[in-house]
Amino acid sequence: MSSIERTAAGISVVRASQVCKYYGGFQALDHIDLNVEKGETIVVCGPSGSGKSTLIRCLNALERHQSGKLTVCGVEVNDSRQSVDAVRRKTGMVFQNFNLFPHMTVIENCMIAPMKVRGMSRDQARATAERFLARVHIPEQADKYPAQLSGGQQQRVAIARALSMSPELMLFDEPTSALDPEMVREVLDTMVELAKEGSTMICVTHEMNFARQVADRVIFMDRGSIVESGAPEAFFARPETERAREFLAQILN
Amino acid sequence: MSSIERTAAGISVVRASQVCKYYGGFQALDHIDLNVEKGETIVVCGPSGSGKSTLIRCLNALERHQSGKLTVCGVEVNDSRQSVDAVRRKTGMVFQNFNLFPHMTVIENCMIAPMKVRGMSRDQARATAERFLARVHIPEQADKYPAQLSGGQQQRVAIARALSMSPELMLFDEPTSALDPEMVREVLDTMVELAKEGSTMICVTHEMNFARQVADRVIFMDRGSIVESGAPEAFFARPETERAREFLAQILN
Amino acid sequence: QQAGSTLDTIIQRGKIVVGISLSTPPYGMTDASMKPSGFDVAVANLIARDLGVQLEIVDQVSQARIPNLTSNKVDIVVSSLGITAERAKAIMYTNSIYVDEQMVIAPAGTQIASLQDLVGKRVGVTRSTTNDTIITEKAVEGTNIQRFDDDAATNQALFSGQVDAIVSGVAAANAINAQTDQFQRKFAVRQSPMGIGVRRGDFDLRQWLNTEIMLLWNSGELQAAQKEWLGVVNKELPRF
Amino acid sequence: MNYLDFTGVLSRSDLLLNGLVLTAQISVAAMVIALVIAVVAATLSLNERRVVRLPVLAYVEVIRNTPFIVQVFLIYFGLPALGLRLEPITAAIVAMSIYGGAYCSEIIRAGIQGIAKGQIEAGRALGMSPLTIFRHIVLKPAVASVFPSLVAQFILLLLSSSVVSAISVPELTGTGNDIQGLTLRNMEIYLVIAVIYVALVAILKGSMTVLERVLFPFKFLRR
Amino acid sequence: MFQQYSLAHVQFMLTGLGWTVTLALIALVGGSIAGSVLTLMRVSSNAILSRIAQFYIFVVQGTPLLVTLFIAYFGASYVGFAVQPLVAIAVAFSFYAAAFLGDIWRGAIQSVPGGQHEGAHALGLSRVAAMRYIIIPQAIRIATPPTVGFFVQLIKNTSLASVVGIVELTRTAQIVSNATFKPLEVYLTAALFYFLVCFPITLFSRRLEKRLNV
Ligand SMILES: Nc1ncnc2c1ncn2[C@@H]1O[C@H](COP(=O)(O)OP(=O)(O)OP(=O)(O)O)[C@@H](O)[C@H]1O
Ligand SMILES: Nc1ncnc2c1ncn2[C@@H]1O[C@H](COP(=O)(O)OP(=O)(O)OP(=O)(O)O)[C@@H](O)[C@H]1O
Ligand SMILES: [Mg+2]
Ligand SMILES: [Mg+2]
Repeated sequence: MSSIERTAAGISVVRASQVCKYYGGFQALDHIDLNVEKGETIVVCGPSGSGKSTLIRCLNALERHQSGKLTVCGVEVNDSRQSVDAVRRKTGMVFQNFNLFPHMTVIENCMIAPMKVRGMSRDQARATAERFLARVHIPEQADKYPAQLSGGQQQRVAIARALSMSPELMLFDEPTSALDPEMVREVLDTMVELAKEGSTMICVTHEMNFARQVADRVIFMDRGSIVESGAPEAFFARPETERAREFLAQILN
Repeated sequence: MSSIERTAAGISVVRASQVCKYYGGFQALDHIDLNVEKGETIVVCGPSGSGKSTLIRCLNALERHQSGKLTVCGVEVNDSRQSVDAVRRKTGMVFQNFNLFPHMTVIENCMIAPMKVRGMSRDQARATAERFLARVHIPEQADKYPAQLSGGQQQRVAIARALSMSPELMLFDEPTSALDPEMVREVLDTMVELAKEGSTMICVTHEMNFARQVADRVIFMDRGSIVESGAPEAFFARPETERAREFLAQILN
Repeated sequence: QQAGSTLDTIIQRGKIVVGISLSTPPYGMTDASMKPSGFDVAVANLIARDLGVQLEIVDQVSQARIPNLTSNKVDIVVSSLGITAERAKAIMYTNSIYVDEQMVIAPAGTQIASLQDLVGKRVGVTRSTTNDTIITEKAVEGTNIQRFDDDAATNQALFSGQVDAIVSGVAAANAINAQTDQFQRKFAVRQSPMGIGVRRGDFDLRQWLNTEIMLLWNSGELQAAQKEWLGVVNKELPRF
Repeated sequence: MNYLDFTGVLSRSDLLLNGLVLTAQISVAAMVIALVIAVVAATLSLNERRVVRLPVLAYVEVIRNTPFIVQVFLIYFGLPALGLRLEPITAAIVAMSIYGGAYCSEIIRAGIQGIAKGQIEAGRALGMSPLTIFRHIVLKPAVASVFPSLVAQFILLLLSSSVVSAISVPELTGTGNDIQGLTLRNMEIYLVIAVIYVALVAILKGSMTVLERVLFPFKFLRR
Repeated sequence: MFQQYSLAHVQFMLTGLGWTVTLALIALVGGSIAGSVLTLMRVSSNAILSRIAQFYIFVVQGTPLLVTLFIAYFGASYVGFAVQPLVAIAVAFSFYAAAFLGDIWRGAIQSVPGGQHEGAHALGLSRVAAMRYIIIPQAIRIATPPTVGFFVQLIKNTSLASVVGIVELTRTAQIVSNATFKPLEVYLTAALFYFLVCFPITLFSRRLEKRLNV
């Protein structure tokens, strides 16, 4: 946690200032400014192609921004190997398609990174993994393979896997949109618990009930920019921009 | 339409009585009774694996039921070639994954069945196809290949393709669940138009707003049986069974 | 089976089909313009001339010589075909047209004078040839015989040092000496007469061929062919 | 001779058995080495740098576009010119390994390329190094997904061993040819050999099916 | 009597190359016809036909081509046919190619997603029409690269026809090497010829594969 205390204004986990990201000539992120404090839960929404995934992926250096300054968990994100390694070790990510490793059992999925990245012993890693599987309420699935689980269970394993590295920041990219409607709930419940326990989280999601329930802030993106940002009640009740209004009308039928 | 008038009680499009379907030892449909009148719009819902797809697929003889009696568009569904051919010619089906033919352009997709099944000339088939593409609001995409379209556009082509055979009954199996949230609307709008124009439709879907808007009846399935069936207002307001209540609670958050 | 004998068939169709291996110089090979040539080809030409028919040569690897004959692919085989009792169970031979000597050939510097000296050595030979039959039969226990598919491979094994010695005919030995003087003929293993192969039961064809061989010998044409292609002339040929 | 007589062939069944054992030995040895070559070559062929990639691609293309028999000759007869003299059996195994390695590397490369991008991203997001990702996340599923193609290639490798009799390896076909030279019963011997090869292939296929289940249980899961 | 390795030899080997390509083409055509039949048997709903095709493919793929050639070449006379060598070889190669093509094509047909069959049937297209207009056009795209790839194998494998008397490229190389005593040079030349014929086809098949994957 020492790294966080080093940042300028209190305990910022993310500080982005004027961050831009291009794919060839296409500008996917357009001068993004964003501050996330420790313990905050942020929901990011916006139309398809607006840059939500790109933003999330820049935060853990899966994509590299071209200009602007980005500090995540006290580490300035740049091209150096150390920076990238440090950022990834301090953030956990949950993908839309789970991306579990199909050739490993559930518990092996949760043990591999602690062992190979943190250098934990097999026993230590197993103990940690068991703890996090219990936290997402599927301790009994430890020895199954991902293919044997339902989508909702798989996504909870993915959450446990990310937690097993004790990240300071959790990133979620549409974690429920590949799920059957009945399974959405179990994953959201897990995320709500995490948020209430004080994890710092940034979630791309269209689940507006989730946003209402736990978000400290909702961020609305369009065409690579953050267009609106505010408390969920205010955002849902009185969106400031026309674009946000249109978007909410579509999403909420 | 003559075939329909031949059925006993007025203009029934579907009459299922005690229909059972097994996969090996597993019973996927358990004594299904169902009557659908001409012009009705039916929404089928229920948990995953409850037999919704199986029911739909039995209705156009993509699957064969083992016992019970099933009459669709005046044709008794049995193993005979004539029966299967007749049923499939009189029903149109829209799949979750579109199942467009990737090697044909949009308009060719809509022309192949009229030409090869109905024996229409190329020009006739093209004229019909153009009419239905206009009806689903994408006449300008006629010469593109499916891969060049968005998911929502693809699904609308699939609807036009099914309509091009002038079916007496349209079947939909979760037509919007493979779509991005913003594209759901355009497909649902098309379906609403169809329903309002008086098409007979059976739709498996979890879009409850669609059900509220146009369904004459909602059918709730669980473990191969039809557990509840009624007008949408009644079903949503006062589900009779515990299972339906649970299901609705999950679906509607 | 055709009506009448093979001899009748050959005369009626005006053509004789002869199996020859064209990768076994100097018996069968191709000349600078890639026409078939060699001792076997010369003999086949004489036979066709005296039968008054055209000659068609079918190229064949050494393992295929006898199967080609027994399965009616060819009328006769003139293909450096050594006479052995085992083979005579499958086909009939004419009187011999040449008597070869199987030589052991090895690098000039090595001390090899008898079969005993080959113990522990790698000896190359072409598979399914008379050379193979003879060395397999006569080799002393402990000789390491390595069988290659054709003479080119056998010779190449000797040149590249992959074997210590090879067993080969005189003519082939001449051919090696014509290329290089690094290799010597060490000793002869056995003499082996070669004949023309005929299908079992074709007695009149064999009789005609025996007559032809006698006539060619008397006219000196057979000796001339031996001289031209094999570099050796037999003093006499065994008859049976 | 227009009847089949197997006595001559069967009386030399000891020779055939030796040939069979040798065929099995050199084939299995070649499969193992080919697999190692293939993994290395496949990895290198995906390297970003051309200097690393090009020699590997050249190796693969030269081997895949020339007949095996020519490769065998070049190794057995050609290498001594460079001072490297291999025993026939060694030369055969080397030739088969190089040959099989080229084909298998293409298969494994396809397997690696078929790994979903999301898998690699998940590894990165967990902070793993590229090497760790390759070893633990990519390789095993890649091999698992192309295993059936690898088995098919192994079968072709087993069958290609029939060619090495040309450099005096007394494997099954070579032994068969020797017996053929002795008995002149070509039809019989080739029928017997064909049956033995088919049996060998069946055994190989069967054991690979078992091996697949043991090594890659996750491929056979039913929910 | 013994010749220097010369241009005449190379020309002679070029005629052998002609035979090599001819044989491969014959095998491709014959194999395609027989392979189509096998494919149909393999995907037919008749279990017996499918089994027979499967067994055929297993046996032919499980036997070295060399051995198959011998059996086809000499076997015909055992059952009373007198066939020309070229005919025997053409038949053997066609049988061999059929086993592989049948397998490749069955795989292609089966890898057309099941949804395509359902889409076709739901429109009322008959089994035959669904095959003809929906499945086979897609299967052909899938099957083209591996079929072209197999053709390269076929070209190389015609080298085995030398053992039954066809004077194709490898046999010309044997003949020349025995006349010149220069096996290395000669076989390298042959290898170069094979490479020059096969490599462009390989590249073409790669290009096809890439284009179809997009
Ligand atoms: N690797 C890439 N190369 C080129 N363009 C890309 C790449 N990744 C994303 N883009 C483009 O960048 C824009 C933003 O993409 P991004 O995935 O961040 O959108 P998103 O808001 O997550 O959308 P969705 O809701 O569909 O996931 C899109 O227009 C997309 O086409
Ligand atoms: N071809 C098949 N073979 C065996 N079992 C099958 C087959 N198709 C479906 N089933 C089983 O039949 C049951 C009903 O399946 P069905 O696809 O009709 O469910 P569903 O209600 O459409 O579910 P979902 O919402 O997931 O689409 C399930 O338990 C399924 O596993
Ligand atoms: Mg996204
Ligand atoms: Mg379903």
